[in-house]
Amino acid sequence: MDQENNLAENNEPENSEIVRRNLRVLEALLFAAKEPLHLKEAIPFLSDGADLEHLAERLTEKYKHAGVNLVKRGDAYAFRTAQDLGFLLRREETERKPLSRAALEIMAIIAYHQPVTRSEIEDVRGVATSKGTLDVLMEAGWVRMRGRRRSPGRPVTYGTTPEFLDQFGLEAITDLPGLNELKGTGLLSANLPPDFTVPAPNDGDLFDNEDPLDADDDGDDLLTELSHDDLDEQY
Amino acid sequence: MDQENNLAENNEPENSEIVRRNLRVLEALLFAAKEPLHLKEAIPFLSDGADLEHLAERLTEKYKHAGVNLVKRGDAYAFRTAQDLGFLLRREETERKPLSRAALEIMAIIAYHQPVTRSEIEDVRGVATSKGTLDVLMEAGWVRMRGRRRSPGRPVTYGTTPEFLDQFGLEAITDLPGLNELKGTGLLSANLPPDFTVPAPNDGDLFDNEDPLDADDDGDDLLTELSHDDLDEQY
Amino acid sequence: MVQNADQADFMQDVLPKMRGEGIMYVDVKGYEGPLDLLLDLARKQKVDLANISVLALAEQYLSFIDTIRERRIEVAADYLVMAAWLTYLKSRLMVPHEDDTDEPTGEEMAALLQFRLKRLEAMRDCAAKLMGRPQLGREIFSRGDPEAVVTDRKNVWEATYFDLLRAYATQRERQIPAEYAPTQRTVWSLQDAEDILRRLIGEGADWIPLHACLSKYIDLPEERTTALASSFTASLEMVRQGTLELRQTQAFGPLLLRRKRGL
Repeated sequence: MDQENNLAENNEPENSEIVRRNLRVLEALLFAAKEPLHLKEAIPFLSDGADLEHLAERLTEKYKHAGVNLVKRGDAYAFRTAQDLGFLLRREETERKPLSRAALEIMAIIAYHQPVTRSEIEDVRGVATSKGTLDVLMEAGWVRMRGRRRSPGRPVTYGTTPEFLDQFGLEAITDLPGLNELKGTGLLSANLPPDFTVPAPNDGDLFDNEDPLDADDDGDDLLTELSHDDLDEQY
Repeated sequence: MDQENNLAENNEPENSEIVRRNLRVLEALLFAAKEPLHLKEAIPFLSDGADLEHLAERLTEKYKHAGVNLVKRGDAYAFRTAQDLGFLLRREETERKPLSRAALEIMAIIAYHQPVTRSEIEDVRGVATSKGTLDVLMEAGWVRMRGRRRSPGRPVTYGTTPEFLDQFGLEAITDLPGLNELKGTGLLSANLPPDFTVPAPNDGDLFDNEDPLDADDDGDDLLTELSHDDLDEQY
Repeated sequence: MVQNADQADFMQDVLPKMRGEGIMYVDVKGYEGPLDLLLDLARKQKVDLANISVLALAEQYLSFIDTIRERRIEVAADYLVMAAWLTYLKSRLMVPHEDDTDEPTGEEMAALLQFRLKRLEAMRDCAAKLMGRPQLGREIFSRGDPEAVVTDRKNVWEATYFDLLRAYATQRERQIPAEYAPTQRTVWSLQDAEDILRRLIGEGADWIPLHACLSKYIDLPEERTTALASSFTASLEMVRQGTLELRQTQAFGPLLLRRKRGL
């Protein structure tokens, strides 16, 4: 507290009728305000020459240990639920939803072909992959970004997580059925071209051509600002 | 405070960590909300077997002299700016159109005579009540259809809402201004001579002679297709 | 007619509002029906409603209605009903009460009117008292910036192992380049068939089964259908031309052909 405040206090004892009334008025204004209140907005309601900063300090102190605190937002003040009670204002609702066909397909490709890049997924599927669908799979906890392929554009490589194994009751990723088993169950037809293969999935360590992700790498394309033509020229 | 509360206090000292936390939680919930909060809504966030009424009393006491007070509105509680600061904070209503004289009268009749039918309102005012005026009051959220009277034509009964209490700062409908004097004069009875039992307004449960409204009941007169002559003949 | 000074003032207040061409209704602006008008008249008596002269009030009301009717202003039905009732009340008040009727006495009727006036006035006072209270949003305020409860929606995704494998298999199969080579088929033209048939039956006069004579010309089984169809059609044409005879001894039996005799 600076000298001026001390002076003001000396003139106006801490708990004088006037100071107490100012405190109540400021309290009411802060409570009713639709957005954080600039102290000067309170001036017309307070006694002449009221020490705004001091009043705000006293209120802050008063609510310090309460369920609501007086907090400073920029130059303005507002009452807000105490931080440790923030959970009171959050409710969680879980909704069970079947995975979309696109998401299932992408997840299946990631499972078999991992580590796999987005453009490789697109090669297998023949259609573009929306980032949203990958996000859903990552949100579900079944797919993760493994690293970045050491190739032009350094694309992110995707793979499955231990939760994926859990979800589908697999002991290891290698338990995914191979070509012959898929044929055996009738999921793949018998008449496949001779060069048709099903890869052996691997959800373990990084491959030689993969770099680890930096901690702050959010998986965005590194070269989104360049057109494909630029890429072709560059490499 | 009743014995139970005293017991609860004995088990749980007034300022135990648990009680203090309960107070903060209730304070935060009440403070965050705009609408009055039913204490039972706080139960999931309080310690098991917390004494809701006692907590509300303690909070009421705590804010008694502050710029915001904890007030009771029917079955619910809410923080509101202190009434004595009203003249200072007074804002002319800009959003709400002022009520017409007819609407004001009808609102008062409903408040003091509830449950009341449209024809009883008309009897008091000596003039027909337009549906539009009732609609205005219902739209404002102050008046509601309660049910249907078990009498010829099964007329809709009207009453006030919890928002009515909040709007006019009443703890309960029995706090209506001038109510006790009115009871003494018998002016709350529908007919002369006043009955020996003095009716009192009631905004709560249905009366014995009231049926609940069906979910799809829009309050239309059930016999509108019959002329009044028909009605006279019928009854 | 009794017309005190107050009422004269009152007429001055009200009537100008009602002047106008032709007929208009007196659901007079500012009056909420006959009871409201009566209450206003009663207030002009400047006494407590309990001590009001109901007789005087009835006369004031009736004279008011008469006045406006003289001015060819049509009065709304509500007001006329009240006028009729008040006329009756007046007569009951002035004629001595007979004990043996079930009709209400004039005093009872007057008391009822007083009651209704008092009740209406009371309700108006109540409305005023209510509106005079500190109101939410005017003098009392709720939390201006309520902190909304945020609902975190969490999706639990469902998928089965079978869904997963089927999704993989289906799309892998979808991407197998389908090798489509249209099969080149030998088609016998009708002319070819006719030439062949002519050679077959030659000069012989015996019946020859059609399929038997074709088989030596047909190497590939795929060609059998087209050969049969073309040669059958050709044979019919030759029959029409009168160069060939056809015979089938039973349904689905072998088709026999021979050169037409006498040619």
